Amino acid sequence: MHPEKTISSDFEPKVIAFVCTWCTYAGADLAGTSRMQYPSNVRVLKFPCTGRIDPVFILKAFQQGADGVLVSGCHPGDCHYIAGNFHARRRFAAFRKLLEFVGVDLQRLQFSWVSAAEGGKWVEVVTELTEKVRAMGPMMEFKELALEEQWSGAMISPELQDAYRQI
Amino acid sequence: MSRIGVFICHCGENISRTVDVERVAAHAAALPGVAYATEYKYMCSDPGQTLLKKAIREQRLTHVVVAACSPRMHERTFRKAVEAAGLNPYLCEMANIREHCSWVHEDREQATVKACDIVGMMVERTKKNRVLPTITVPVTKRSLVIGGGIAGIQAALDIADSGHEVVLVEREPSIGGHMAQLSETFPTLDCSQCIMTPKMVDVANHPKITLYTYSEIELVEGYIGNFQVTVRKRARSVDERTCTGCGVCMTKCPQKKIPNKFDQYIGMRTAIYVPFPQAVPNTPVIDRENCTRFKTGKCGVCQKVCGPGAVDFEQQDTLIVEAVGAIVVATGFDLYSISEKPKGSPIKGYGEFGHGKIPDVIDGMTFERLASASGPTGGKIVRPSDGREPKQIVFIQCIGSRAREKGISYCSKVCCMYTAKHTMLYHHKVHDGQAYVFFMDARTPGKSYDEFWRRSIEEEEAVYIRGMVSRLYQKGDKIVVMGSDIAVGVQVEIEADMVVLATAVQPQQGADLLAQKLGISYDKYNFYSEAHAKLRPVECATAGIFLAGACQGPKDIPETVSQASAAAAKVMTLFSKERLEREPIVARVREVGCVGCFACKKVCAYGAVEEKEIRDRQGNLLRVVASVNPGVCAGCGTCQATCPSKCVELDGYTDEQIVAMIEAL
Amino acid sequence: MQKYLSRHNFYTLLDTLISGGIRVVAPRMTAGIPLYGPLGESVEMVLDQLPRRSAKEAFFPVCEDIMSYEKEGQQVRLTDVEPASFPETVLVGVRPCDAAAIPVLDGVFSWDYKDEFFLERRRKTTVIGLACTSADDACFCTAVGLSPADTRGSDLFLTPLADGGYLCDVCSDKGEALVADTINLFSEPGSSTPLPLAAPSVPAFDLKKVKGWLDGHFEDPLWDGTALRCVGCGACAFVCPACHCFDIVDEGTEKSGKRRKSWDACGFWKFTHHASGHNPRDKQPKRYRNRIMHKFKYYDDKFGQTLCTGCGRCVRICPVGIDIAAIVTEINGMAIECTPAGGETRS
Amino acid sequence: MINTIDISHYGTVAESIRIEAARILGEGLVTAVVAYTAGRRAGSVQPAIITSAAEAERLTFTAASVNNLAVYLTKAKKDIPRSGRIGIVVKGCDLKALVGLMGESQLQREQLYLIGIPCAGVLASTVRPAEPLTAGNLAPKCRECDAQLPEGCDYVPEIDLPLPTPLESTYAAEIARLEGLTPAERWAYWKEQFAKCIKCYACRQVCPFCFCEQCLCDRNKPQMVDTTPRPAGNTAWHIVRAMHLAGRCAGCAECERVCPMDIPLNLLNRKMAKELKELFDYEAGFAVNEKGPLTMFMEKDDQSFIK
Repeated sequence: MHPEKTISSDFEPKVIAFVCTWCTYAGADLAGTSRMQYPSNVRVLKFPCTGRIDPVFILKAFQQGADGVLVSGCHPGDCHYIAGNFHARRRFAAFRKLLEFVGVDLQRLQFSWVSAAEGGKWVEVVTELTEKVRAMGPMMEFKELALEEQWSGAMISPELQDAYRQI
Repeated sequence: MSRIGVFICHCGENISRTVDVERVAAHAAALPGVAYATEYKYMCSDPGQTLLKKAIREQRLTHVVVAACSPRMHERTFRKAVEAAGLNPYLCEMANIREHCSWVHEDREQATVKACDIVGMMVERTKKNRVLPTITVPVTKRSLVIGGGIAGIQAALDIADSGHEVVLVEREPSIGGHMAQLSETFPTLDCSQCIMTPKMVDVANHPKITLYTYSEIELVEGYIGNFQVTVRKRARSVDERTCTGCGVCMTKCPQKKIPNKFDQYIGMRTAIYVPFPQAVPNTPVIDRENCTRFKTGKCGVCQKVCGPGAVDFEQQDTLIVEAVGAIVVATGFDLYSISEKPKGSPIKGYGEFGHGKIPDVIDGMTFERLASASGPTGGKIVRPSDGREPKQIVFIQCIGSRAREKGISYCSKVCCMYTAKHTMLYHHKVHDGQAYVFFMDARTPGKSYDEFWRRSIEEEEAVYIRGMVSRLYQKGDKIVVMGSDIAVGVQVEIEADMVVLATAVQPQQGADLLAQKLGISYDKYNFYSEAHAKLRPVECATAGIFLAGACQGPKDIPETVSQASAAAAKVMTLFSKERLEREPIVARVREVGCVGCFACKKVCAYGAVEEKEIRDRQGNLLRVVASVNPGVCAGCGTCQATCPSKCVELDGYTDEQIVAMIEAL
Repeated sequence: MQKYLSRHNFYTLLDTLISGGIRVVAPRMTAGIPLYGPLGESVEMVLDQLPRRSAKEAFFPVCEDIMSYEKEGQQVRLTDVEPASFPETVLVGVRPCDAAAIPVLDGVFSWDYKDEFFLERRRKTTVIGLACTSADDACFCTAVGLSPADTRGSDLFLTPLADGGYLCDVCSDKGEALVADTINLFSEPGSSTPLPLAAPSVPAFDLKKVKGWLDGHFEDPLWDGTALRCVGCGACAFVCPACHCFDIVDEGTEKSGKRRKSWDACGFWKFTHHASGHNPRDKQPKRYRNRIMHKFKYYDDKFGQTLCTGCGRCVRICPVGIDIAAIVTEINGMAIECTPAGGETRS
Repeated sequence: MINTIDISHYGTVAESIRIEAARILGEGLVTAVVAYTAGRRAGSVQPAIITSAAEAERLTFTAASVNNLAVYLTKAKKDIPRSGRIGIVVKGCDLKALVGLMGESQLQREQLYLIGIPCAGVLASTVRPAEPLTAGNLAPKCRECDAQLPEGCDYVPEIDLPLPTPLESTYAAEIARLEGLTPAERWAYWKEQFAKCIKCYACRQVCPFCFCEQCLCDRNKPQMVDTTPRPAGNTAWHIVRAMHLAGRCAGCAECERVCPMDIPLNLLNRKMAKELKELFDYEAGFAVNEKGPLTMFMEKDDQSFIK
């Protein structure tokens, strides 16, 4: 009916979620046991604690083609490991500023606290990020970068042109 | 080359309804390194597990991925099965295609694609899984019980009776908790204190129980089997060893008009006091906020009259460190104050019911004190305002409870029964009085409970009105209660002498703070969370910590006692072994690359990272590197994310495993 | 053969080539620094500065794919890179110190293994050299037997003239073919005089004697004395026109990826780190020694050439001021001092 | 107009270094002194590690004494023989790095004999070391220097430091300019800069805080960052490095100075320093901190970015 709508619905964003096992993973489990519905784009990676989440993983996720990344753990004070989420909070406060400075649109990187009791919030956060990223379109920056070569090593091959077309 | 087996569960139809499990199996079978992939109706069932074990042996599988429900549900199950088939349990992972997939997506195509991805991700991760040997740690066979109400008392007595030492910590000057405040108990109407006080005395006399009253938990360190708990023993100003409990100090204390918390502030006590005559220990405590000596420096009568010289104004708080192997949390409940909105609470108050403003609107616990033979009125039910016997009394149930719009959606569970009890106690004491009860519905599951409730109506002549009270106001010396009887569809107006509100049961104030010290989780109301709602209702997710009583959710006495005994049984099970096996998800340092910056040590909340000196054969110090104590490490992995050279690695969550998952997407 | 190429025609020549689908690579400003790179149009060319990286990357890229793999189930599919896909290239504005390094590299890349990636690019590239008119005190081409007007490695060689045009020497068949294709842009040499050539200040080395000294001084206090401060980066090797070590790594995921060849440097600790954990060049001075030995002894042993053209790039960029000209000058001095009339006997 | 910067006292400073180095080596107070000597090229200066009083006469200090010598005391530089106490010449910025290394258990104060330099600035680059120091070729870090006189050294030549000419911080201006761009424009800027990178790791090798014996990026199980000098791997490398230095970088700007491709690496470090100052009120200084801003936390830390 609306042509622009059909175009946007063609794009299924890839959303990667890094979550802690005690709160957000359990919250996502609760969303499941409560049979709540949310977009199927998200892929969840379980960590013991947000404290374990290395900023490199976020970078790696974008490099591997993620259009959006979610990092979620226990609310402050609720950390199963006392303070892992406090350390993570500082780490990511700094890291997101760095990513922003090199030109990553921070709309694609969401942080949240979702407790084991907040199945609804999990659904809300995942849905919101997925839809936001869907509207923004694919994250081209890292995908293009992956195909980019030093001029000296570049070739004009049909394979490469194919790859460019695909992204 | 790995030979991975992938087992996809239908979970009846829970998964297969939305996920094309055959397609997922075909997808898995085509993944590099997968030697075998199949699907089955119920993987967790006996035949399912047999199928798994058989495949491991026949297909010579090196790793296993079970695509089914959440690992929080069945990881243990499958790891045990894998172990039984001769593989290290940590070579088995679960792909969550139920909670995270089939239950949350309706579109079969999308859900199937996602399930394939999840399985692919877990296959790549599992390839990098290593054999992890089980770690064993010694068990300190002493336990800590926090809270000296009926839950804590029961747990402490059970554990102590099994021959293990117990440290019981109570915040108030006496153990006994709320049960000691009750007059009679449902459904038998036996006197609460008559059944409670002997248990309190047992605690005091038990050779295996160390009792700290007027004390709080300051700090909890360590882990299952090896906790170090610091207890702050607040200054009592009375030496417990020398005090004989004669009580002369209390009779001589000039400050006599201090509202007594134990009596819900309707009775008075002195500044040096025991909360109630049967207190255990029977050692008074000086309430320094109200004591003239502490306020002005003058007085000191109690010290003068104390024969044994037990009163000590200079006494300080002391910190005692206790080593224990298990902790039972039994901090109980508090009643929701409807007059004042607790600070910072999302719960809205019930100011419209006049509690706190109209003196004769009281809560259920205050009624208990009025009805109690040892209470401030000696068991006479009278109005707090003028001491007159109320002839018309209205009980209103579900105040705070089951009112989502007020912030609490749960049922407080005990109010229906205690209100029925209150009508009986009232009727027994005020023969010409009339009790009315406003109720939404009566919840009376429990042995002899419904019979008890019916008795209050049929024999004790309480009038039950199904409906909610809309308004309540003082008119002269009466309280006008306006409500609706929805059963007959009429407005009801009662001129009452007294109103008793069955207010919601809430966790103790500060329950969240204690949880943070213990490292246990709690829900949005601050009730402590059990590890599993059905199958592990006594354990916390944090190993070695168990729950008893209303700190976990509203409970009546029989339930509380049952759970306390269950918690005690769990502790005894833990203590039945010399060493304890623990999950080997711990950090390890690669000493070769460690540059000794100790960033890991700085971020470790458990003090698990130590400095280790590396020396050559002549004993010369070569370098100092980090080293993780696997007994103390809790496995959060914050150290690894912080280590600049990634020379500390968390087993089970290595960079290789995580990167493999990211790259699989 | 010598021709005259006016400044205007020089630029026209390049634009003609570009529009004809030839890749024209020349120094151009790239994010603030001069680097060789393909020109979009001739005006992008910058000839008054020595590019930060040498011209070797036109033949030996910073990084190139050599193979790709894809896994499907238990199957692995390999795809080779086809050197035929390399573009025809004209490399312009190459100073003698860069151009001379190219035939030197032919030695190693067409030795026991014929590196088709290097050789195919070499076949497809025409080099237009440019005489050098400015030197700083890091330059020492004359010390290693070259000159600012050396035509080695060039197919055409331009000498800047006072009128802004160039004297064009045709040095090879490839050069001749290029001139023939665009002959209307060239004319006969006129009267304009060449600009004065650069004059590097480092006195010439006796390369034979330097090699002779190196032959006998694998162990020498010189190495610790000069290279203990080396921080072990690869900057010197990477900017060098003659250094040609490379690393081959597979990059990708479990499912697909590429095998890539990229520049490596003997200054890196990892360069000779064995899988066993042993490292034969376990200390930085040993690694620096290898750099000198390779340039002035080993390469000579094998290919009869010196692996240094005196461009001075490593001297300028070394983070800790290690100066190869100073070190070889020192060796040269010691070599002359300690060499008896009959020459040192080798053991 | 080119403002010449007054560094007339550097001659006296150099002489003081020679005397002090000879004294401490002669008296056996230290086993080695890390300092600067002249190089072959006119005006060039290079790091030197001397172990005898006789060698002290070679030492110098000029506007080309740019190196942060602290790097020679780190564990990554295994080849520097280290026994007993070591003397080291430090400018204020270099001292901040040493202080950071002490906070990270890499050095102990009592192992060091610090010869502090009253510093009026150094050159931005050593490509032309003989150039007179001016506002134009002054190292950008010197424009915003708050540490001209190092504190807490064992020896500082007594000199009346000429008053510094107030100069605008070029880093702050450039950071502000970049912050004003759209994410896409910033990405384009850094993409062009990082594309130049050839992975020579000069930035890492001169950095006092890249003291890891095994760099994360040299590991291949897993390959966290692609090692090849392609735009993708380069970008990842510089992001990871900036993150690893966040809260640790003391601002010596050596990474930027030594980059043969002129990638403005210190912009990343300055940006992170600015953010950490705003977020956690942290700044590199002369006092040894037990914990850095990213190895500690406060319960009240900002979490406005977390949903």
